Order: sequence, then C-alpha cells, then structure tokens
Amino acid sequence: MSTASNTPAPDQEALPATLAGASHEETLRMYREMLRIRRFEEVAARAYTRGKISGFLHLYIGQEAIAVGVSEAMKDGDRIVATYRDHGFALARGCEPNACMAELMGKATGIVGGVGGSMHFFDRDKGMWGGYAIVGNHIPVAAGHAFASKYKDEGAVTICFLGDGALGIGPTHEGMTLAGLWQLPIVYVVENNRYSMGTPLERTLPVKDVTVRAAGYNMEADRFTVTDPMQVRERLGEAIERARTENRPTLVEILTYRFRGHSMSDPAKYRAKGELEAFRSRDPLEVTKRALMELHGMSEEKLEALDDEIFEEMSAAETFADESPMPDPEFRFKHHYIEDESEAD
Amino acid sequence: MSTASNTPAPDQEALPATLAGASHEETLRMYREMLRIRRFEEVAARAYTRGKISGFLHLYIGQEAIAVGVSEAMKDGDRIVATYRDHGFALARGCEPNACMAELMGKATGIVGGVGGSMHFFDRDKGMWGGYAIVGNHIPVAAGHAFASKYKDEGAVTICFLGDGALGIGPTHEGMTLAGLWQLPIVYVVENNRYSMGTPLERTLPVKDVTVRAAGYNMEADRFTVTDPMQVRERLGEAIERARTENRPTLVEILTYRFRGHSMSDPAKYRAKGELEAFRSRDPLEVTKRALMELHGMSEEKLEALDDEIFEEMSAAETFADESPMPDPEFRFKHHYIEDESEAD
Amino acid sequence: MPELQIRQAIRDAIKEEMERDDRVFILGEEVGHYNGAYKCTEGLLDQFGEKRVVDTPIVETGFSGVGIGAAMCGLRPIVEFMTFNFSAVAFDQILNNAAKIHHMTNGQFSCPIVFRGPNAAAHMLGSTHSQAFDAFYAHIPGLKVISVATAYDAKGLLKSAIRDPNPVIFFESEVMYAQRGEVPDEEYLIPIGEADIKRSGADVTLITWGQSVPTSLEAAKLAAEKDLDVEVIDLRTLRPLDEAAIIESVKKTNRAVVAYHGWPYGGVGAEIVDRIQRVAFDWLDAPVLRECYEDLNMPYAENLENIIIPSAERILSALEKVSYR
Amino acid sequence: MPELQIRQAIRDAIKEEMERDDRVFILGEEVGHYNGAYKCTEGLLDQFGEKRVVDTPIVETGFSGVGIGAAMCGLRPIVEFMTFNFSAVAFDQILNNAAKIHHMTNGQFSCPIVFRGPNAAAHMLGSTHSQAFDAFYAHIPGLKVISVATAYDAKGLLKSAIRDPNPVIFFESEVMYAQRGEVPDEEYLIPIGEADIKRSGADVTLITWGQSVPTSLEAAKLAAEKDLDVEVIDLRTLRPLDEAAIIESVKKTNRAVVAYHGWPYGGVGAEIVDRIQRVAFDWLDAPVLRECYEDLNMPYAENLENIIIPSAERILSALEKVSYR
Ligand SMILES: Cc1ncc(C[n+]2csc(CCOP(=O)(O)OP(=O)(O)O)c2C)c(N)n1
Ligand SMILES: Cc1ncc(C[n+]2csc(CCOP(=O)(O)OP(=O)(O)O)c2C)c(N)n1
Ligand SMILES: [Mg+2]
Ligand SMILES: [Mg+2]
Repeated sequence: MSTASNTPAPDQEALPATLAGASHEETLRMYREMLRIRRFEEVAARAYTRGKISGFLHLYIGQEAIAVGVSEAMKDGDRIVATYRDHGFALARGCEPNACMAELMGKATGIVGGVGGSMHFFDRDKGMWGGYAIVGNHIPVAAGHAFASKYKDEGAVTICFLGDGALGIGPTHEGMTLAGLWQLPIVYVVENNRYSMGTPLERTLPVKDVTVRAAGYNMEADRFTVTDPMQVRERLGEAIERARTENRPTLVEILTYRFRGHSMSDPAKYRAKGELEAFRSRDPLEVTKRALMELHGMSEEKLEALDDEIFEEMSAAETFADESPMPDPEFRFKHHYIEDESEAD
Repeated sequence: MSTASNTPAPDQEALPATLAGASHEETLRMYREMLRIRRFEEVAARAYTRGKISGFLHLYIGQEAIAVGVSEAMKDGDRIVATYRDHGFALARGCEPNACMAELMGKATGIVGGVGGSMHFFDRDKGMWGGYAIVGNHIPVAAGHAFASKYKDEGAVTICFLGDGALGIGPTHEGMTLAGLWQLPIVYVVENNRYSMGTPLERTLPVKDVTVRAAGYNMEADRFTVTDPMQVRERLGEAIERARTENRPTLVEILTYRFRGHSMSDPAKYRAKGELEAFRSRDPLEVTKRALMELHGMSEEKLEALDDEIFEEMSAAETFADESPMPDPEFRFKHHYIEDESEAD
Repeated sequence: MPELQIRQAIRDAIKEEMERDDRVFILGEEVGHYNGAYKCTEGLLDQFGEKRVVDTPIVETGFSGVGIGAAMCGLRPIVEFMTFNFSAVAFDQILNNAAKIHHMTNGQFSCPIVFRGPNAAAHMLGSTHSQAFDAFYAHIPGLKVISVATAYDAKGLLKSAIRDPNPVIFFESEVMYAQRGEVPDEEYLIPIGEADIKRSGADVTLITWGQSVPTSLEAAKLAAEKDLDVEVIDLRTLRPLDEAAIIESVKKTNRAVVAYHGWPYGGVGAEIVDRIQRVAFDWLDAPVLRECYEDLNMPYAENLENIIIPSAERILSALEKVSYR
Repeated sequence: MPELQIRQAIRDAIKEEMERDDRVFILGEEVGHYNGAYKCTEGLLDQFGEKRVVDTPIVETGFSGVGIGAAMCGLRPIVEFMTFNFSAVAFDQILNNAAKIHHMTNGQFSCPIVFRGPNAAAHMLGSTHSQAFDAFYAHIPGLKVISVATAYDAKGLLKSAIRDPNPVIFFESEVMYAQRGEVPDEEYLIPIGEADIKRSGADVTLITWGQSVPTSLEAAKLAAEKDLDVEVIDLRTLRPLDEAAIIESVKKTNRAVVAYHGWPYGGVGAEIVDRIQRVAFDWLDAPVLRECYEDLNMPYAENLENIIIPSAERILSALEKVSYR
C-alpha cells in the first residue's frame, strides 16, 4: 500500500531542522508510530463505513506528529489528558491496537471493556488518562491531576490537550485560572486544527493568537506550526520540563490540520478551495518519510514493507475486534459504585 | 450629622484634575447623589442590625463615585447590569429610596414588590437592569442585551459591572468571548475593591492587571484608580461612546475599595493594618466634598444642611418601609408564568 | 398531506415563525453555515442571513445567556443545543436566569426563549452523550417543558413554544429526526399543556412521551395480540402536566404504566405515579409501574445499551403485570 | 455526651478524617483564612496549613474539576460549596465527570470525593439562593446523596462520606448549623444508606430528611396531642434509598406522608411515593401525600417564604388527611 501519491511535491520544501538533527533510529521510530496511528484510523474509518463501528468516530489523521512527539517527551508517570479525538494519543502511548479497535466496536476486549467507545480511551498505567467528550470539561480535571502531583510532590507532569474550539468555554478558563494561580505542573496544548466541527476559527475566536491569553493566567506561552514529531518533542519537552522542575504551567498553541471531517458523519464541505491540498503537502507524516529517504537513505521498498507490516497489524486488530465477544449483559452493572474502599486508589 | 471626622487630613493631597475642571453645579449634583447612596446604606445597615432587614445586605459604601459617575455618562436607553451590590446603581439611576428601602424589608411597596430583596433591584425604565446574585452569570446576559441593541440597531449601550472576584468564573469568560467576537456595544467594568468576600485578590487572581485580558477578547481596555465621580463619568463615557458609535466593547478595571465588610455578617477582620484608614483618606465622597469647599466656596454649614436633608430623606424612606405592608399572600403566585402573550415585551 | 421528516417539521416551524416575526432568531453551534449538526436548520442561513441565524462558538453558557438577555429586550431567541447533554454546562443560566427572570424582576422583564435540541440516548454515544434531561428541567418552576415524538406535534408545538412568552425547553430526538409523518400545509398550532391520545384503549393506560412513543405504540400492538387493549397517552408537554388527561384515562382503565427514556429515580415518571395514586387512588386496581432506563450510566456497547433502554417487550410485560396476566 | 452545634460536628468530622488520612484535603471559597462562610472549617487552616485547606477563587467548575482530578490520583478531596445553589455552575462536572469517571474508565479510575455545603432555603435569600438540589443529584446514577439533620448524624455520616470510595453529595442546612445535639467523644461512623427512625409510632409514617426533620418532629408532637401516633423516618441518605425501612413502616401504619424542602415536581418525594405504592400497594389505606415547597420560585418577602416552606401545621394536616380525620 503506497501513500506517495498523497503528497504533491513535498520535496520542494526544505526539511525542518528538527528532522535534520535527528538520528535514523529515532526518526524511524517516530515515523513508524505516526504511520501506525494513521493506518489504525484508516482501517477504523473503513470499518465504520461498513457499519461495524457506531456512534462518533473522530479521526486524528493529519495531527499524528503531535501525539507521537509529546509521547516521546514524557517520562514515566507523566500523563496525557485529551479530548474525544484520542486514538492517536492512546496508540502513541503504547496501547494495543487490538484493544483500541475492539473498543470502537463496543467489545468486551476493548480498552475500557466496550463501555466508552471512541471518545473515552483510558489506559492509566500507560499515562493515557482519557478521552473526555464534553468540550472543555477535562481542563479543570487535568488541573486536578497536576494539583495532586504537586500535593504528593511526585514530579509528574500533566499534559492536557484541547481543540481550538474549546478556548471559549468557561471550564477551560476556570481550569487555566487555577493552574496559573496555583502554578501547577501542567502543560495545556491547544491543537489548533482551524475548525471546530464545521466552523472555522475566525467565527469562534475573537483573537488570532490565543497564546496572548497566557499572560492573563500567569503561564508561559509557546506557539508553532507543527512540522514533524521531533519538533513537537523538543518544544513540548521544554514546557514539560519547566512544569516538572519549576511547577510552571505553559499554554502552547500548535497550528495543525485535520485531513478528515470532524467525525465520520461530516463531509467537510466547508473547507476553502485548495486548503486541504496545501496542508497535505506539508503533512508531517510525509515530511518525516522524506527525511528517512533523503537524510537516512531509506528505500521506497523498505518504507513500503514497513507500511505493509503496519497495515497488517491494524487489519489484524480489526479481525481481533470483529471476533471479540460483546460484553456480558451482567457487565452493565459493573463499575457504577465501588463497594469496597480498598478498590479505590 | 457631620462626617468630617472620617477623613484624616485629606487636604494634604491635591484635588484631582477632573474635579478642578467641573462646575459647581455638577460637582454638587454628583456629591449629592453619592451622599444619598451613602446615607441610604447607613440607614439600611442600622435597620439591619435592628432586625428589620434580613438575608444578605451588601453595602456599596466607598464605591459610590462609580455608580454616580457612570450614571452621568449614560444616555436614555442605556442600561446598567450589576451584581448583588446594587443599591448604589439603583439610587444613582433615580430609583426612589422609599421603594429601595421597602425592598430591603421585603415589603409590597418594594422596587420589585418584595420578591427580590437587596440583591435583585430592577427598574427597567430607569435603565437599572439588575441586580444578579450568582457571581458572573449576568455577564452573558448583559452581552445578550447588547446583542439585542445591535440587532435592533437602537444605539443603546449596556454597561455591565462585576467584582474582581468574578473574573475567574466561566460565564464571565464566555460572555466576554461573545462580546469581543461579535463586537457588541457593551462596556464591562470590573469594580476591583481588592476583596471577594474575605479573600484578597492575590489569592484569587493569577494576574495583577486584569485588563491584559482585553486583548484576548479583542476588546479595548482602560484601567484607573477612582478618585471622584467626574473622572468616572469621563473615563467610562469614552468607553460608552465607543460602544455606541463603533460597536466596540471595552474592558475597564476601576481600582476602588469597600469600607464595609462583604455583607452585614462579615466583620472584615482580614484587612491589612492601616489599609482601611489609607483608603478612607482618599474617599471619593470626601474628596468631592473638599472640591465643593475649596473650589466652589461651599460652607461647612451648607454642606451639613445638605447632609441633614439627605439623612431626613433616608430616614423617611425607613419609616415608609417600616409602615409598608407585606405582600399579599396571593402575590406569591404572580409572575411565574405569563398567561397572555401580550404581557411579554 | 405531505409527509415530512421530524427535522423538516422543526425547520419549517422555525422558518415560518421567523418569517412571521422578525424578533425571532436562532443561535447555537453549527446552526448556520453547517445547516445544523442534525440539519434542523437547513436553509435558514441562506434565507435569513447571519443576523438571524447565528453560529456561535462552543459556549453554551455564553449563548444561553445571550439568548436570555436578548429575550429580556423583546427578541424571541431560539437556542439550539447540539444535544441537551451540553446544556449541563449552561444549567445555571436555565435554572437561575431563564426560569427566574420574570419572577425576580416582579414582572418587569419576561424571558420568551426556546431551548431546543435532541435529548436522551441516541445510538452508542456513551454515558456523557446519552442522557435525558426531562427530570432536571421539568422539576423547575418557571419553565415549560415539551417533548415531541411526531412531525405533526413537533411543528405545532414548536410554533407554540416560539410564540409562548415564557422560557420553554423543547426536547427532540436524534434517532427520530428522520421519521416521517403527515404535516398539513396550512398553519396550525398545538397548545402547550395538552396530552394526546395516540391510541385509545380500555384495559390499561400507557403514559409516554418522546422517544418512547413509537416503542409504546409497538408494545400496545403486541398487547392487542394478547387481547389487552392499551390506551397510549403521549404527554407531549411535561410541564405543565396534563393531569386531567392522565386521570381521566386511569379512571377508565384502572391501571397504568409509564414508559420513557430517562433514569428512574424521581423525575417525570415518578411525578406521574404520584399524581395518579393521589388523585385516582380509589380507581387503581394495581400499582402503577414504570419502564425507563435502568439506574445505570449508559455504556457504549450496543447490546448493553439495548438492554438499558426500555423495549416494547419490557413495556409489554409491565402492561401484563399491572393487568395481573 | 458533649453537645455540639452541627457546624462543629461537621468541622470535627473533617478534622478527624484529615488527621487520620493525609490524602484528605478541603477546598472551596473562604474555607481557609475566613474559616468558612458558615464556620464549618473553623481552625482547620491553622491546624493543617494551606496545602490541605485550600482557598479558591469563585470558580465552582474549576475547583470541582480539580477535586475530581485529584480524586482520580488517589487523594480524598472535600469540596465545599458555599451553598449548593452555586453548584449549578458546576453541574456538568458533577453529572458528567464525578458520577461517571469510575464507570467510563471501566474501573481504572475512581472518584472518591465529597461535595458538601448548605442546601435548600435559609431565610429571606430570594429565589436564586433558596433552592434544594436533592432532586437534581438524587436522580443521577453514580452519585451517593446524603442529607443530615442532627449533629450526631452530620458527624457520623460525613466521616463515612469522606471514607467512601464513591462521589458523595452531602447536604447541610444553613439555618441548622447552630443547632446543638449530643455527639459522643469516641469515634463512630454511620453507614450510608440507612434511614433512622427519629420517633416511632403506629398510625402514620412520616418520611422526611434535612431541614424538614425538626418540623416533622414538631408535627408529630402536634399530632400526638390529637391522638395520632406518627412514626418519623429521617432518610439521612437519599441515594441509595433505604426502601426497606420505609416499606416496613408503611406496612405497619398503612399510611404515609413525605415532608421535605424542595419543589414538588418529581424529585425524591415522588420517588418515595412511587416505591411505596409499588411495593406496599396492598397495605396502603390512603394515598401517600407530600408536603414540600409550593411549585413556585422563592420570593424574598418573609411572609411569602413562610407560606411556601412546609410548616408543622401543613404537615399535620396531611397526616390527618391520610388518616381520614
Ligand atoms: C460542551 C459541548 N458542546 C458541544 C459539544 C459537541 N462538539 C464535540 S467536538 C466539537 C467541536 C470541537 O472543536 P475543537 O475544540 O476545535 O476540537 P477538534 O474537534 O477540532 O479536535 C463540538 C461542537 C460537546 N462535545 N461539548
Ligand atoms: C457562583 C457563585 N459562587 C459564590 C457566590 C457567593 N458570593 C457572593 S459574592 C461573593 C464575592 C464576590 O466578590 P467580588 O466579585 O470581588 O465582588 P464584591 O463583593 O467585592 O463586590 C461570593 C463568593 C455566588 N453568589 N455565586
Ligand atoms: Mg479544532
Ligand atoms: Mg471585590
């Protein structure tokens, strides 16, 4: 399976410095992770159109460099708190595609046993702390995680992602107010993919550069257009370490783009002409692939073999999910209340 | 009744330029209005301690110059939307002390028939649009008033007041986001009296100068320490006219001080030593009085006579309220639903 | 009569009221350029422009508050919640402003506003996106609450809601938007507060509303096959409740079941039970039973969701139980 | 046994649990330096310092969310709402996060948190500050809901709530904070979910909770003077409901009245009626009656407020009515 045709003349632009400075091994590792996310979601999208997946399915395609980059910048114990657009983070954190795909199909073998679906991936031990589906309501919760880290003096950092569409809502403001007031070890990352559902940010944000708000919260700020996962690792890495060592919060805005509609039901007809193509030509996945070829001499064949292998993995995940059982009917009574105190952490 | 003893050596400071530029007549008019508010509240406070008033009673004493100044800057059709600390605005807008005092006592003759109490003064025709008791929840409502003005193209401006304690809450952020995004004819005025209940702003605000947030909302900003009502009229007047003529919203922070506790039940023990005295020496009421004496040659006697007259007015309001009947028991069924469409505006 | 989808009936109601009264406008997420997340506002932006079809950012408290403020100024806002699940972040605006403005201002201001959108479980959306808000809003004095199940009712009641001088909560259903029903060409209004007998019967009264209406009709059909003649009352308005219609039917049948989408504890279902046992105590031959969601958070998995949502079979068995069959 | 005010019993419960378990901390407006708006946290800042007694800005959603997040990390937060009226702006956090985290994460996370503060009408605070949130929170699966009326119950149940691994809503009453009652020196816990018979009687069951408990006991006294022997059950926990205690009593008395602070439509009152008529249908000699707020926004005026809140006289007349006196 080849993707080369997706990229109109990427070779015209120079490769980003961050990729130039990276080793073959790490470039390949990150490329591989990005590709795994993309192929996972493509397989999921196909399963959706075949009626195997229901509900909402929000694809991360185009934004993968962010999840992979941040994951590389994290230490054990650090945690990601994300929105409903969460598959990429889970996979980047090492969650099993089998469990992820099974979750999308509402199967007992799913990452949360089939109770959550696409929007609610959680894998505590891997630092994947969700998967929240109400816009903005995870922002104060993530501040709470950071609060607990500081309370326990455990040195963990919380990295909380939100969309450009989540900047107006009150809970976002309240969570950031507390993070800034109490100087919590947290990094808030706005993945600005230019749209909240069908609405371009011009119609939702009174200001272009949202990091101007950092001062009002007494946070540090950073803002950049994503080029590749190395860059994300570097830039978020700084903010993460500042949170870890100084308990100093940062508001980061990453300019990115989603190649698909908001969810599977959105044909995304609202895009400006040529917009999608322009962004595709800077697809971080393709840019990273170019680095592998141009800087590290990887052959098309090798890259295709890798792609095939990953496609295999994700197809196997689909089969796994297909063949997994639905939850037992009695399972619906589980996890509403904890009877025994020792079951709580 | 003399208040001279309240003011330790105000004559050491030069009078503000805004007062120096004002006529005798307008200075006296504004002084009179400020004094009316103060005496009204002093009488109310006494009635409260005598058990005639219940519930919450939030006094505006110390902040009067703001209500009087803004009221002077308003045109017919403009409206004030305020918090529970609302007596000053009502009186400045010309609401009857009788009706206001009766409201505090929950009487049928009250400004809202005794259903609202201290926190819910409304007098539509006078531009006194409330009186909201849930912190921050009037901010989007006021944006709605401004939205309607723009929709109807009626040229009215909404001036919405909030406390320093209301800056963190989500509804404030959402209302301001919409006001900035849609460029509504509104002025948001933060009355920063340094405390929200017993908490000094250092413990509630991550940032000192809250007008830095204006940029994030695409609003204009202004910030000043209140000296006298003329100054307030001038500064808010600019913002009001900008709203009226350009549909351009402004975020204003006025540094002020409340001389009493948060409400009658608060002994305000949390103040720093000497803080109250320092602010008293810059009491805009006293400063304006000095201007009347020093710039316009008004005698102590005349001023005392004025004070006596106002004190009489407010005492009479107390008597009026005392003697007013409680609402009829059947009145409790009124105004829950409108049966007839024509009753709605 | 033409057959319309419920979403079209809703769109037509809004359109007609906007044509009739230029104080009426609609605001919410994706209502304009996107033509509505569920296409209930299709074509409105084109017809009325951005002034009256207002796309908002994701700020439910913000735009609910703007609607309330605009209503106080004499406009007639329609606030669309993409789903009522998202009204939870605007709860204070509805509870403390919309429901109270008229009273709190001693009648100086009114709050003629409609909050509308899909409510209750759709299909596999998980616990945060599958909630019925009936119990929350029907509890609050100052509000009117409507829940519609047919295209005809949707249009007639939405038009009444828009004209009503009070704040109205208007519940629709995502999974029912595509259902078709006859809608007359001529203008009509359905009064708020009147239940509708969707099927008359002599043996048991089945009180229902919203998404449970078709399921209840199905259950009645199944019951008929077993010789149980069920009267199906679609409440349509939850607040004020058409107690007279309920009581009249129960006095005839002496038995009642309540079927709806929503959690069991309290809520509209329990209120109906209370009224029946209080007003028609001596007529009751069996306890009133309720079929609604199980008292659980809604899981994503299809099979579990299907168990939790009341099915025609479950309703049937309640009908049989109150009939001591 | 020493007599403590309810506010002191609450303070002692928090203090003891904070001494016992350093994961316990409290956050909210004015809980620290001000010692609590109603002095329920008096002395805690001095004893435990700013790390564990956390003054917050006025951001109910923010600090509720922080509490929830901290609970997910193994801490044991107590969130104080200055009054539950202000929880309306945090409704989504309670509904969509606190109540769902454990389920939604398939048990990977738990949410051991207590939301506490005064609830229902106090005295002349007007419509926005006089609301009972019982109906809203008791409706939600995933939460436990407690409402206390004595110093003894307050301490024993708050300690249990703090130790409970689930999210707990804990209702107090502003007008009852100063009421005194005996509280043992030794540590004790009261299990969540157990009603308490505050007065036993043979003729009518009076089910009540919170602020209506003293009024109900007064009504029972008045009834006794008229030879009506009333059993007063204080529910104490609203969710889960102690159905067994209610039913047992009703099977003995064959009549029941429910008295509480809150609006009538739906809610806990209607739920109790539903359970009684469903489970004890054949034992009931009269319809169950409820005495609660009238279905109105609360006015400020004292005389109107006093009519709207259920008085001992009103409860008495309901007791007489169900006894056909
Ligand atoms: C409070 C709330 N309102 C509305 C929604 C519906 N909704 C889900 S995602 C979304 C758009 C969010 O856009 P953005 O924040 O930019 O994130 P993106 O989807 O682009 O990643 C909307 C409106 C919701 N989930 N929660
Ligand atoms: C949402 C909400 N939370 C808490 C309160 C209780 N409360 C009323 S006023 C107030 C302090 C507000 O301070 P600030 O905004 O500075 O205004 P000021 O009282 O100083 O005028 C608090 C905590 C409330 N009314 N609403
Ligand atoms: Mg986006
Ligand atoms: Mg203040």
